[in-house]
Amino acid sequence: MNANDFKSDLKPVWCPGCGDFAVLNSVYRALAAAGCAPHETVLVSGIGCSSRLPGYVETYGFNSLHGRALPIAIGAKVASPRMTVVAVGGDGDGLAIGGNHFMHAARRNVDIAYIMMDNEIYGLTKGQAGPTTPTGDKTKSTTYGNPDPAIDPCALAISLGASWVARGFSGDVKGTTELMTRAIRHHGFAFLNILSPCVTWRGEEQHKELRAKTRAIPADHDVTSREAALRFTGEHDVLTTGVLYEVARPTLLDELAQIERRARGSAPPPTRDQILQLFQMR
Amino acid sequence: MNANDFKSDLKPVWCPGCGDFAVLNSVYRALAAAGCAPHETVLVSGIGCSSRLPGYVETYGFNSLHGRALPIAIGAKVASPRMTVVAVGGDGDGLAIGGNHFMHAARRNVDIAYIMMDNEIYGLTKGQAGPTTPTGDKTKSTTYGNPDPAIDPCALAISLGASWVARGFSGDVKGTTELMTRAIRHHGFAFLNILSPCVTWRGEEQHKELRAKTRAIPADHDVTSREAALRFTGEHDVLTTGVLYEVARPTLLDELAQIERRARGSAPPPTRDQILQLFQMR
Amino acid sequence: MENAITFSIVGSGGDGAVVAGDLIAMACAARGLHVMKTEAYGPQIRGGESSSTVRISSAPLVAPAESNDALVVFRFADFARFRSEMALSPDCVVFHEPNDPPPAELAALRCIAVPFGELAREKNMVAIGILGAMFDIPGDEIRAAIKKRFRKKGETVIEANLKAFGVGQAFQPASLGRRLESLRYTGTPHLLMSGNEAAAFGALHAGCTFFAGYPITPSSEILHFLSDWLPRIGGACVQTEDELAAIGAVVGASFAGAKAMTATSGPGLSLMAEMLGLSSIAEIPSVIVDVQRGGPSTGIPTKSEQSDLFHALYASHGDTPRVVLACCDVEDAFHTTVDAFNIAEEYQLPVIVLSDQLIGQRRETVDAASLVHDVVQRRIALPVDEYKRYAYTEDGVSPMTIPGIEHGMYQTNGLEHDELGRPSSMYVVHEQMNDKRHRKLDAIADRYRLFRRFGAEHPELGILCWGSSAGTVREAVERMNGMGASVAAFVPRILAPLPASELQAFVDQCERILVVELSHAAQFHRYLRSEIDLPRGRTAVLARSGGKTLTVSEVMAAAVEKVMA
Amino acid sequence: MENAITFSIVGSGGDGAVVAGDLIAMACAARGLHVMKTEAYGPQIRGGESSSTVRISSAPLVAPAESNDALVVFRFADFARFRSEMALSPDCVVFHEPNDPPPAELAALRCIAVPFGELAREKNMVAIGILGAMFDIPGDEIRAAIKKRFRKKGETVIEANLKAFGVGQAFQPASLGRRLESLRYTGTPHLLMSGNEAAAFGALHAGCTFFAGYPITPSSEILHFLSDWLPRIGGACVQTEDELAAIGAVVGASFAGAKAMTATSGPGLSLMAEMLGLSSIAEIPSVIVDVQRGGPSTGIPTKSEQSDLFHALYASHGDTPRVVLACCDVEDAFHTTVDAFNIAEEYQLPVIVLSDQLIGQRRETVDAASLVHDVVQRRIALPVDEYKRYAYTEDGVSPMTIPGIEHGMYQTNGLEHDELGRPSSMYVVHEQMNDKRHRKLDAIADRYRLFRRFGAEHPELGILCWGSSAGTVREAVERMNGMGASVAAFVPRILAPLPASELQAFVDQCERILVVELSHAAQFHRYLRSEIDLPRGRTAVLARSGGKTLTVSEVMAAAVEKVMA
Ligand SMILES: Cc1ncc(C[n+]2csc(CCOP(=O)(O)OP(=O)(O)O)c2C)c(N)n1
Ligand SMILES: Cc1ncc(C[n+]2csc(CCOP(=O)(O)OP(=O)(O)O)c2C)c(N)n1
Ligand code: SF4
Ligand code: SF4
Ligand SMILES: [Mg+2]
Ligand SMILES: [Mg+2]
Repeated sequence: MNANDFKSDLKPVWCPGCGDFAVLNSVYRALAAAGCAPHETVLVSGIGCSSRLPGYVETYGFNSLHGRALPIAIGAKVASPRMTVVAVGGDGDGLAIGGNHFMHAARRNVDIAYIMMDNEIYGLTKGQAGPTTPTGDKTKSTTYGNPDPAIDPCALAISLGASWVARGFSGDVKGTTELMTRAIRHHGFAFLNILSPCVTWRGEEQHKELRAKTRAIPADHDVTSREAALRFTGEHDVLTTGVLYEVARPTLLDELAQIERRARGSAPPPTRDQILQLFQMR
Repeated sequence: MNANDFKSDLKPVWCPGCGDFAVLNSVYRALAAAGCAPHETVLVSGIGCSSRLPGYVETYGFNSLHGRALPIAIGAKVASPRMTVVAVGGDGDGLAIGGNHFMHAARRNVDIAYIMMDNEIYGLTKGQAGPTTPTGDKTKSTTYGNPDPAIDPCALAISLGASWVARGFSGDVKGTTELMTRAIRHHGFAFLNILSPCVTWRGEEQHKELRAKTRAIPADHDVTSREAALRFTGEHDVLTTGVLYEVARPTLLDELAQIERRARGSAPPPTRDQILQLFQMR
Repeated sequence: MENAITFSIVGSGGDGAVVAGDLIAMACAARGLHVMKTEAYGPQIRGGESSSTVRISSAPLVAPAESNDALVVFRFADFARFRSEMALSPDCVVFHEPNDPPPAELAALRCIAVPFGELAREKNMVAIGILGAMFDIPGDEIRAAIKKRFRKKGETVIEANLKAFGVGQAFQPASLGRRLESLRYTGTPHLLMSGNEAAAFGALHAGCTFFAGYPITPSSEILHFLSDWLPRIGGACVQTEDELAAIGAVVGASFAGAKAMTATSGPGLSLMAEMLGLSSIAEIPSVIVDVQRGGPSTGIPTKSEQSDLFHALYASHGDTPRVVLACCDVEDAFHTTVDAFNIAEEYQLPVIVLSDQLIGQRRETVDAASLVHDVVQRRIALPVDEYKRYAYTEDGVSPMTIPGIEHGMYQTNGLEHDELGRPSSMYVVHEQMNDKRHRKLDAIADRYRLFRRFGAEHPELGILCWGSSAGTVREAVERMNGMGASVAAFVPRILAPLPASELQAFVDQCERILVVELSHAAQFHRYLRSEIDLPRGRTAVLARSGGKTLTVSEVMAAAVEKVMA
Repeated sequence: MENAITFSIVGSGGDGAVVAGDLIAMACAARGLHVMKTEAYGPQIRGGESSSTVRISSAPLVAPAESNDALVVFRFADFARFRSEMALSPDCVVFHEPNDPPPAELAALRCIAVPFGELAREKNMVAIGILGAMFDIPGDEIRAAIKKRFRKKGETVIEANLKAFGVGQAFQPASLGRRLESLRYTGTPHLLMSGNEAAAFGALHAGCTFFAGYPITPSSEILHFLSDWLPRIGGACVQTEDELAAIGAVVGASFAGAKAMTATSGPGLSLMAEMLGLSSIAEIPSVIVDVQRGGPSTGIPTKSEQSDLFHALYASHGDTPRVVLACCDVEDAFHTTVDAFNIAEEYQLPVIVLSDQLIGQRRETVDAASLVHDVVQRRIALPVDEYKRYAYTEDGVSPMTIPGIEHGMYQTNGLEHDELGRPSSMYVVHEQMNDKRHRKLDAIADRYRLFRRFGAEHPELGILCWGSSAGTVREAVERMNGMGASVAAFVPRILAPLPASELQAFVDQCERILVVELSHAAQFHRYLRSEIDLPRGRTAVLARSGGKTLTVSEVMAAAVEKVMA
């Protein structure tokens, strides 16, 4: 399989110049690089510009409800562990309406990669503030400036217990592809925040600003150190890309497998009559 | 006003020995100590054993929906800033179904105190695992042991941006009352996690264990240090109570007031015709 | 029900009233008698007043108890709490503590003082000793039940309880009521199970391998049961952070090929409204069991009502086809759940099963042999060259693949889409897809004509009801017909799509119609009006709030007052 | 509509088709003409095809355009996208680029090649120059509109656009269609506003001081407007993390005494189902505007449909009284929103306003003088000694206090509760409280008989419809009656509680009934059946999916085919 094998023949509806095109490109390459078989790969998204992505990828795909990509992805993964399950979506989708699922998916270390295309705005609904929009920004829904502090999605993911957290910039296709490949291969919940500019509602400047601020993570960064990772997410003038955090801990599937072992041991599955015995009074 | 003035004549439905009785006691004392007027105080809760609390307090009270105490409390506070608004509820209410509101209330630094009665279980629904239930525990819904890691609510609150975070133990009425008083007086989102044992579903041991583990926070703890605070929430063998974290930053009401100033300056509110001018084509 | 007896045991937390009822029910089930057992609690989380009511018969039971033949009261202060929801027959015998005299209103009944507390610490055992002797329930079965029940508590506890039971048996107040010879019946032992257990077992029977849920009264026992059993059969049971995630995970699991279910009560069902629409438009099977309780909002979590009907039928914005089934009793909870999976899998849409607290949490004897039901498998599309996931077909059902199948890849979504699953905002596509999705309902209506009809063949009065009201209505119909009336009832077990032609035929056959339901807003009646023609001026409605069990005499009174008059 | 003209401008992103339509609409509104303007877009987020359709008349307009008198196409590839949703009159004039010849199917029309791109970079200005000249729309008004619209872009831009407009005006293709003398009408200038703006302004008018919302197409303009204006009047506008929080904050704010509202579309309304029940049982006023779009699920976000009716009427488990209103046009969106606040505040319950994309996002001329409406204030209880928040009253409305009032303290909750608000699980309390809460609906039905009736006084054919279909039906009725038929229509503006007696009287008056709605499942028809008696065998239904605007000829055809035949 190479990257091209993952291209569907549907034409993206994105605005010319949207950062999501580059992300899509990385998705093609990363799926190939990670050795995924298209028919054993499931892409799940919510609703938003970015959430249109699964439609452009030749795998099983599910463009679901605003904010609900993660529960659906988790259900799919638990039901069919053999599949590679990747959830994708926007900052609003994942951090506003979908925030609770993000929190619990990270905590449970669910075996999926979650790719957030962060444009610091609600793109599809035409430019309202989202959880990553900088404080003070004037948007359609914050006429006098955004009153809320912006979330750093990576800091949040680390705090919530994600076992792999990285930041990328869509303008850097090669770097993003590498990160995505590692995210897909990670054993557990891998969160990849990709800054992906919205040319329409944040203008050309966002792209330039981001490009100017980005720098690669120092090679000597200790990825197992939460504090070290949080130092990068706390930076203001630069934007460090790369793997910020990576630890190994049991995943949801590990735990469920253990539960199954405890429940059944090496016994065959119970028969109907064995279950009904529970209700027998004699 | 003294503590007794806050007692309503409704008899609690809690099980004999439930930790929430002591919390209720602290609520009476703290409201008095903080100088709240009953008719200018609003208690909002979700659903759960603990969420029954507002009914036993002689203030305005709202025992609302499972998980929705915070949005309702925020609406009440923004609409009527003069009121003291306190949200209360259980660990399931606030961290499972209500997790997203917790996240955003903390981020926005909403001007309310939020008291979580944490019994590490779903009490009202008769003993299922919740987000603070220790991994491995067997409960009604985790027959073979809880697969999920427990959340430390204080660590979470700090990560999410709460400006005041403390931990108490219901067995220590005096300490809890003090913390609660400070929470109510805090300018911004004050989160108080109170370990409040559930004798019915966690047994008498929980109470004893907690009592044995609790110790007061060292007097020299730097409350403005996030890292120092997170060290306490990371402890396993002891349970440090007291104010873990406290910083000053603009609250939602501060921001909204600033928006109003920007919007209006010193001008009188616009008249109907001034608004309609927007639609006039000449 | 001539050969039936009913008694209640009422006490405070610690008195063991509920355990006492359990033991007798277990003993009777073991002996092949038919039992129906309900419980009631005060508002206290634990340790408040509780009551246990057991109805026993040698013939199958269809409805919960109407009135008590015997009553054990450990404290009349507790009894007062349940008084309005508990009827006593004129020859009811009341047992009570000597120092707690019965209230004046019970003066007309035979009241017998028993020093329960003095006789043994296990006063509930004393009570069943007395009741067992009074109604001639085989002592060896009760003893076996005690041993089974306290197995985990160890020998000393068992011994103490057996002893107290013996004391009760020996305590023979003079000339105690009737002995029902028939209760000594020894047929095949029955299973004793609750409606929630029956639904959960139904899920296993249907091949469910994935359950996601969030606890809520009175449905949580389904979660508990499946948390125990699904891992043993290689399935997975996940407790999610909320109901939005639960139904989301179900849709995800089903998309990935698993038969998947969630269970909840009203508040949870309300939260699932949006995902219902996704399951419908993306045509992904899902099964949702709603064990109804008193509403609206948090309402009365521990009591039964039939008021989630509207939400089940109509919730979710847009034109959203879904199937709604309703079970009538414990055994039916099994069958209905299997039907739900069959329909969901075959027609690729959401299926809601409406149960309620009365069915979900009561215990009934069930015949193991009746717990069989054909199981339908999802039609998996063979990989074809030009695979169209949403191909227009006659019955609206398109070939479905599941992840892992080569050449079966497709994109699905909640946006309107064309036959390939690609988003489309064109009117023509929307109209055709709406049509395709709704055609499935016609096909289902055709195939699944699920209803019960009982009573006279050419009835004068026809009663329409659904769900847990069916048993009580059935008993009322039988009694009225026994008294010479000509009554029949029609009970749809599939509410959407309604078996409209059969229902209309039944209605047209009757002179008068009585609609019976536990919804203040008369949801069932209003729904019926929208789907069939009820005779104007000749239709009466018995619709009241839940929170109190529907009784046979209530139905009979309505039949007489509202209809016959 | 004799004196009406309609034209569309179609192009790609950057062509400025939508701006062109805006400018003409602005000019006409300024001159006191009546305008209705709609837009349509392709699936592209930006830069895809777009079209703008403007209908202009000297008499009030009730419905969007039926067919075009003129058409400007910058690229026929774009036009093809809208073809199926756009009708052209037989004498329609088509303007196009010389090097982009019209498709064969337009051969019969007069097609005029205009080198738009060559004439000016601002080719949309050239287009309105031509159209303005063709239909004799006053040039000075258009120039004023250009200046207003590009104010913020600076002088150079304004100059360039004015110049291009002049070029268009000067470009006079020989003998161009009719000139409508009446379009030179100079009456009082009208306001030009969208339905969403009208609803938002209605909220301000009603005294709303709190808005919480989450963006969603096609309702977001309400959020945008209130984010701008609420802070200026000392109110607050909060964008929440989701719709669960939005409606929660509204209930909290209302509890605290504010008039509070949220606005959303179908998916958001689905998420609000549970909180609807809380607002109902806790009896806390709330106003929810639902600007409907194509469903189910995410459906077709940018197009109109009338399929959220069921959800609005029935969502939320339990017996949950709520009020549902529907607006018929832009001005009506104002009135309906004020009515919603009045009812919510006076009767302490949730009120849903159903608007839709067609109303919410189209621009219409509105008379400023008509934007007045009486405003009702909440009845605040005087502090009394024994304050009962939920006292049983005749009309079900109990005295309400708000935090801050001394001696007015009370506890509220979503559990069933007694008159003091204390939780109760007793049947008698539940029944009485259900009754109290539902009595409010009777009182509202009595007071708010909101409906429109137009057409013949003694009609042969009666049409029933609601919401945005009303305008089209009205025009159809007028045309049919003009042709000698005897048709009338009844349009409830309050859908729950329905003005049933008036509706029944109307139905009984008509020989035949036609129900018209944009819902594939015929939700309105099914709802009507459940509430009133429709004549069996003499009722026809025109129910189809949304996604395409209902047209006058469609209604007329249905009247002839389905009814008259
Ligand atoms: C329940 C629900 N609420 C709101 C919406 C409207 N909506 C669609 S996308 C979106 C947010 C888009 O922002 P983001 O997730 O950041 O994605 P982006 O478009 O920026 O890629 C919203 C609010 C919806 N579809 N469903
Ligand atoms: C939407 C919804 N889902 C589920 C429930 C059932 N429910 C009531 S309380 C509760 C959890 C109780 O746990 P917690 O919040 O920790 O409070 P506690 O009883 O332990 O004090 C649940 C799941 C509900 N009322 N509403
Ligand atoms: S609106 Fe922004 S995020 Fe959406 S497609 Fe356009 S550029 Fe991309
Ligand atoms: S169940 Fe537990 S939390 Fe609930 S009242 Fe009883 S002891 Fe307290
Ligand atoms: Mg975004
Ligand atoms: Mg708890």
